[in-house]
Order: sequence, then structure tokens, then C-alpha cells
Amino acid sequence: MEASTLRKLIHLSFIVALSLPFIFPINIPISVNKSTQDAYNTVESIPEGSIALINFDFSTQSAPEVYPQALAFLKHAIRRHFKFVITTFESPDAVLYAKQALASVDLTGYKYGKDYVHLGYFPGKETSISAFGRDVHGLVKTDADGSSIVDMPLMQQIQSAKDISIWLIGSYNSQPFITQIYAPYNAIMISASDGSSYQSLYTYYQSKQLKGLLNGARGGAEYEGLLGYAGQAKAIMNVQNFSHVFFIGAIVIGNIIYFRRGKKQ
Amino acid sequence: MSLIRRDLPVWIAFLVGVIILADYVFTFPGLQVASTTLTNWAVIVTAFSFGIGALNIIQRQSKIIIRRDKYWIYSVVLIIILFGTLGIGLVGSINHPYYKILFDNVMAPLNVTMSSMLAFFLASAAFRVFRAKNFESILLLIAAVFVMLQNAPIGELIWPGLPVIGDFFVTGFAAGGNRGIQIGAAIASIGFGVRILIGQEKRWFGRTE
Amino acid sequence: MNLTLAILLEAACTFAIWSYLYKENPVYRLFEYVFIGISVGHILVMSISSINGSAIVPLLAGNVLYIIPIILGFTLYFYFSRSFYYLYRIPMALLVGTGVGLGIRGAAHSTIINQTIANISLFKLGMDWLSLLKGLAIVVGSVSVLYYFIFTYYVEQKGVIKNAMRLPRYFIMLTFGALLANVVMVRTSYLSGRLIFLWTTDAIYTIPIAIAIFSIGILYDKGFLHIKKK
Amino acid sequence: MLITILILFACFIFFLQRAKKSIIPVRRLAPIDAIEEGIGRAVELGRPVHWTPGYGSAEHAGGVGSSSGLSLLSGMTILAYVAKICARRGAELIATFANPELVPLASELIKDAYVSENKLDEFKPENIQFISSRQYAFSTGLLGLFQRERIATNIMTGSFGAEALIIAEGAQIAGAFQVAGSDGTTQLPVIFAVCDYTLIGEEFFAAAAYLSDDPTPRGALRGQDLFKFGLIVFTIVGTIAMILGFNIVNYIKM
Repeated sequence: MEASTLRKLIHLSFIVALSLPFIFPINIPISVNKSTQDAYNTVESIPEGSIALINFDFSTQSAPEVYPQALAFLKHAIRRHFKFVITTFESPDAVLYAKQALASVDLTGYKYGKDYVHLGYFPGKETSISAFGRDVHGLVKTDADGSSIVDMPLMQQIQSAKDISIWLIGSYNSQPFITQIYAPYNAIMISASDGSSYQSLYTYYQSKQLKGLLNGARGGAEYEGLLGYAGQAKAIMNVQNFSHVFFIGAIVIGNIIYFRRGKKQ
Repeated sequence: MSLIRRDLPVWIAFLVGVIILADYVFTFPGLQVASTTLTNWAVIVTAFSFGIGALNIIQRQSKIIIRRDKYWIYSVVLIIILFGTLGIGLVGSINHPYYKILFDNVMAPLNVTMSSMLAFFLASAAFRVFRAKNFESILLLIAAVFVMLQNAPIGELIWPGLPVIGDFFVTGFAAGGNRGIQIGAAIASIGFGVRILIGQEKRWFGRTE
Repeated sequence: MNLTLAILLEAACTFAIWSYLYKENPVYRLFEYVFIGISVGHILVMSISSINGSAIVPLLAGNVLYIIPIILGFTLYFYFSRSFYYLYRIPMALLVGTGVGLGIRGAAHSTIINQTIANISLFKLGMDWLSLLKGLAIVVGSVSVLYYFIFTYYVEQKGVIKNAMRLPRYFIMLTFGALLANVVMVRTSYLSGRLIFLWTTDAIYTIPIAIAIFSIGILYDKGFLHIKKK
Repeated sequence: MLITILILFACFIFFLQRAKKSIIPVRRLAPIDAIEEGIGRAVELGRPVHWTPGYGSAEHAGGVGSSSGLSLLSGMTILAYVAKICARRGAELIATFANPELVPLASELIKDAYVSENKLDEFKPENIQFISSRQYAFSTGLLGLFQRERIATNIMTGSFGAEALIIAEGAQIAGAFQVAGSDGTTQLPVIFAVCDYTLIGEEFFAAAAYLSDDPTPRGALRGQDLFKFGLIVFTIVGTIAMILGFNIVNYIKM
């Protein structure tokens, strides 16, 4: 077979193989990692009604991996009846995802301004995280839709990082939070990650600066499992299973072809 | 004339580089201000350079349109879209509804789709690369297969020991090799940087006169 | 924007790019030029607003120093001049100096020093054998790979030295194999984002249409649909 | 910290001085020799050579003035060599960019190469192409370009992100011979897997010295080698000391 035909065949079978889990959903059980379990237990240990900060931070590309984790944090916060604020510091794309997440969850019993606020995006990355920790109202004047936050009862309770009981960092890189928020305020913090940032964040989890850490889409699927639902992260993990099997299969077939050709020559 | 042409740029590069380095080694407030200012200036100058990029595109595409080269019609599309985006963005703002359509409904999906192409390309590359041609490629193959079995939940299902072996490959062998490559590259990049600073490596000048 | 229209547009973008996997074609080309057009326009808008925000606003607020980067920025355009082209080397020198400074900083600290210390801190008295083995793998790996990059000694590779040069190559292979396998996971999740969009939203209705269009395109490409012109 | 940098600098300066007196031998770098082979192939096929320094985080205030600057500039020194060979052998060279500040530099470099070979009339300024600073728009553009121009050889030396795989595999689909070099370990495996020849990590920076006609840069290589020997000895001694229970890390961290 010609090389280009073979390549087209591989691409076609790849997309077909990865579509299979959507047509025939198969659930392969996933064991729960300790760092994920720790994250879950940390949230459970915070008293109901406390104030949480949920940070949505990812670009459109990393969204498939990180968004389900942030969404799981949001759902857990609602289940624990936390009051919460949503922020974005790195990537403005995430504001839309935060809105989408708020629209998709059940917010009965929650009142905007009193129980939750969506603050939107503040430019400046690490410097604004630090400024936010020192004086929230010095940095933020309006929420994501541009209304003033001064009169919101929830925002009156939050003056600085000290007023927030738990930080749920739904971002692919929570390192700036660790240097700017954990170190000065000794805050309780759990974090999401993506496949490439997990290794570097794991050292912070080992040194207990992060109380819990989710390992990319897999961690998201584990967390979804702990919360008792199968969401996008689970779907991604199903695709991952098929994709890895496909890759290993492709390697095996590639070698068979290689050796058969080698014998003929 | 050669003073401005040749010597001044080398001296500026040297001074800027040394200030930024010195700020890192010594803690001295004046240095910190100087180095932050210089990095900010570099960001501003880089922002100016995008105009050069745009001029390059416009120059090239208009030549294609004038000469009626093959595919010239696509160049017309490109120029119209470019100026359209620029116009809406400057006259309106980046919150203008049309700008949002261009950004959220065209550019963002294109961006994500292009990144999904990586998976396809990886599949066809894996098919070619992971072949047991010699001992070296067998090692490449073994490492890859074990790590894949570690990453997919299905590996754990086959045999609980698989993730342990995979982990040894990632955090043992790969971490070591990776570190070696990184340290080597770091040493060499410092060597290259020093040669630029002292004006021995001048190919960044472009023209030799 | 209308939701259905948005989904249609997004699905069209997805399939247009994927069509490249068969062949470079007019539809792909159209979206390619559109993508480049929007992205360059967007970059210009962003850089103008960033110049405005980080240089012109502080300048107007009385910070005179900001005139320097603005002048330097315009100096870049001397490149287009025939007789004063060399002036663009001055802002370039600022960039090169900053780049070199930052590069050396990053390389010296985060890589050479931290990694070396991380290497030896793996060990302690009375550790368990698995971590000892893992630590040795890391140290032997990094030391041998460093040794591989020695260029000016042992230029002629013969006998023992040639054999000794094999070990680092083996480590490089193991490293690359493991890293490549890790890439699979991240790249697959990019693709699964697309698949989730196609299979779980209303975009599912576009799949048969796309398959039909693809098939027609492929048939056309293979020459089945050519109408004989005579 | 300071001491390490000083030792490194001392190594460089010492050997840079030494190198002026005697020529230091350097190990052959197969990928560099392969560049000429690739260009020869392009001449035979009558198809162009493509060169790119990658995307160099252009989107996120990257480029020459950031920490990717060193790899981009090192890639440019290889471009100077590629341009010279292309001019000499009469191959068409297409250079594509995501970092606009490199465009003037590259056109000067390439023009210079053609001037020094007395072939200024063959220099085509429209082949120096800024594509886009957006990572994936850049790769989309390159994919299209590879097929339309039917490139014969793809040389990529610089600072790459995820787009490295798209560029390399795209060129592979177009049937190109490929030589690549980079220092980032995240993209090296991918480049290594797809390309015919790869300059790995340090080799990529060493190439700049290797290609120079001037013998002095080789002194810098000698200095680096000496420093590496020191580091190797330090790591081995440190490891043994740590296993035996002498915690020398505490002394270094001071």
C-alpha cells in the first residue's frame, strides 16, 4: 500500500475509533488517586456556608481538560452550600466558560450578590492575584457584567484573602496562587491541573502547600466519580482509553507490517 | 558611521543584558527598577514590531493580487478580512458584536480544531516511528508502550503493576535523560548568550556592513 | 449570535480544517486565509491597545520616560529605509539584550543549579531500594547525557569511547519514548474536546452532511464526477 | 549562585582567549552535514527549501525580547548557513515567521548570503513570509504552504511549541526531507520522532559555534565542556556523599 493511502487510512480509523465511546458508552472504572481524594476531603472538611473562591482559568485549548475540573469544584461548592465568588486572572476566554458553568448548574436557594458573585477577568496575572489578596475592593470595582460590587452583601464580607475560607483553583497553573496567596495568608487551597502542569504542581502537593490536586482530565473524572455523576471529564477519559488502545494497536500493526516487509526483501 | 552602525547596538545589547543579569544576582533597588523598566520597554517595542509583520503580509499579498498569481482570490479574502477585523476592532471595540462573532465563532473554533489535528498527526507519526528497527528504537518503543499503559485507565485494569512500571519510566529514566538534556542546553545557551553580549556573535545584525 | 448559526459555523470550521487530512483543498485554503486574516487583524488590534495602555497612557499621565520605547518602536520601521536601515538595530539591540539577559537568568538558575541540586537531594542514608534505584536511574541518566554533549574532547570516537557513547543515547531514547507517550494524553484531550462538541451538542446533525460533502469531494477528486467537456 | 555563574564565565573567557592561538577540534554534527544534503536534494527536485524558527511564544509577549530569544537567535545563525548554501547551490529558500521582529533580520541575512555569492538577482524578498503570530494560525498557514509550494526540504531551528508536530508532520506529508533543532525538551521528542536529523538540546547551540568560520567560538565550546566535567564530578561525588549520609545540600543552599 502506498504511504499516503496508509496515512489517510490511519487518520480515518483514528476518528472512527475515538467516536465509538459516544455511540456505545462504556464505563471503565477509575480508581481514585490519593491527591484527588485529599482534594475532596478538604472541601468536605470546610463548614457549610463558608465563603469559597472558585478560579476559572484556561484557554479554549486547555478547556476540554480543565473546564470539567472547575465545573466539578463549582458543583461541590454548591452541594456544600458555600457562598462563592468566581474569578479569572490569566485567560479572558475562561469568563465565558464560567458563565456557561453557572448556567448549567442548579442554583436554587442561591441569590446573585448575596450568595454568589461572578467577578470576571482582571488583567495583570500574578500582580493582580497579589493585589486581590491584599485588598479585594482596591482591585475589583465591578462584576463580570459591569455592575458595581459595592452594594453586594457578599462582597461586603470579603475584604481580603483572609475572608475566604477555601480556594478552589480551576486553572492549569495554580503556581502564582501558591506564591501570592498561600505563602502570605496560609490559605487552604486545592487545584486542578492539565497533563503538562501536573508534575510541577505535584511538588506543592507533597509539601502540603496544596491540600489536594487533580491530575488533568483523569483527576476530573475521579472527582466527578466522588461527587456521583459522570460528566465531561469521564467522557474524555473514555476517549482516552480508546485512543491509547488505538495507539498501542497502531504500533503493533506498524511493527507487523515492518517485519513482513523486511522478510520479503 | 560605523559607530552607530556596528558599535552602538553591541553596546546597548551588552548594557541591557548586564543590567538584567545584575538585577538577578544582586539585590539592589535601583537595579530592580532599571531591569523592570527595560523588560517593559522590550514588550512595548515587540508590540510595535507586529506592524512590520502586517506590512510584510500586505506587501506580499498585494503583489500576488496585482500579478493575478494562482490563488490570488484567496489573497483578496485575506486582505478584506484583515482590514475588516482591524477596522471593527479599532473603530468599535473588541466588545463589538461583529468582532465577537469573528473571534468566538470563527477564530476560536479554528484554533481548537487545529490543535486537535495534533492528535491525528501523532497517530500517523506513531505508526511510522515506533518500529523495532534496532536496539535504540526498541527502547523508544518499550518506554512509550509502558507509559501509555500507565496513562490510560485501561492499563490498571489489565494488571495493577503496569502503572508502577510506567511511573518508573517517567519519573526515573525520562526524568534523568530530560535533566541531562536540559542542563546541557542551559550551559550552551549561556555560552551563546555571553558570546552575543561581548559582541562576538553578530549574526543577529542581519547585514554584515 | 443565533445559536444554530453559531453551531453551524463552528462545525464548518471543524470539518474544513479536518479535510486537510485527505488533501489540501479549496475549502481548507479559504479557512486558512480567513484564519490568518482574523488572527493578524486581532494581533494588530491587541498590540495597538497594549501600546496605548502600557506606553501612551502613562506618557500622557506625565511619565516622560515612556517616550523612549515609543521612539524605539518607531525606529524599527527604519528597516524599510534604504539609507538609514541600520537604525533599526538599536531597538533590536534592546530586544536582544533583554532576551539574552532573561535567557541566561532562566538557564542559570532554574536549570543548572536547581536541577543539579535536585539530582543529589534524591538520596539520603537508609532509603528504600525502589527509590534508590529510581534515584540512580535519574543520576546515571543525567550524567551520561551530559557526557554525550561533550564536543571538543574525544573528537575521534573509537573503541571504548564509542561504546561509552551508546549509554547516553539509550537514555535519550527512553526519555523520548516516555515523553512522546505523555504527549498522546494531552493531544487526545484536545481532540476529545472537538468530539464532545460534535457528538453531544446539536452539531451532531452536521455529521451526516459533512460525510456526504466529503464523499462527493473525494469522488470528484478521484475523477468519477468529471463531466466530459467537448 | 553567583559563584556558579562566575566559574562558568571564567571558563568561557579563558578558553576564548586560548582559542585565538590554537584550533580546537570539534566533534562532527551529522544534522549540520545533513543540511547540505537536504539542499542538494531540493536542487535536484527543483523544489524549494523551507526554513522556520517556530512560533517562539509570539502570542504571549515572547519573541527575541523574552526568554525564548536565545533559541530564536541561535536558530537564526543556522539560517545564515542555510541561506549561504541555498545561494551557492541555487535552491529557492522560503523562510516563514511568527515573530515579526525577526523578519527584517532574516531578510538582511538572506540577502547578504546572496550578495556574498554574487547572486543578488536570484534573491526573492517575497519568500520571507510573516504568517501569523497566533500559534495555530501560523501552523495552518504552513500546512497550506507546504502542499502548494511542494517543498523538498524542511529545516526548523528555533523555539517551538505544540505546533512543532504540525509543521514536521505536515512537511512529512508533503514528502520533505527534514532537519530540525531545538532546546526545549517538551518538543524535542516529537521533532526527533518525525524528522530525519535532529540537533538535540546542546547540539543546537553548539551548531552556532560549529558553523562559524572564526575559530574563537570553539573556545566557548571547550569552556562549556570543562564546566560539564566539573558538574559531572560534582554530581557523582554529591550522590555518593548523600547515600553515605553527608548532607552536603545544606551547605550549598546557604
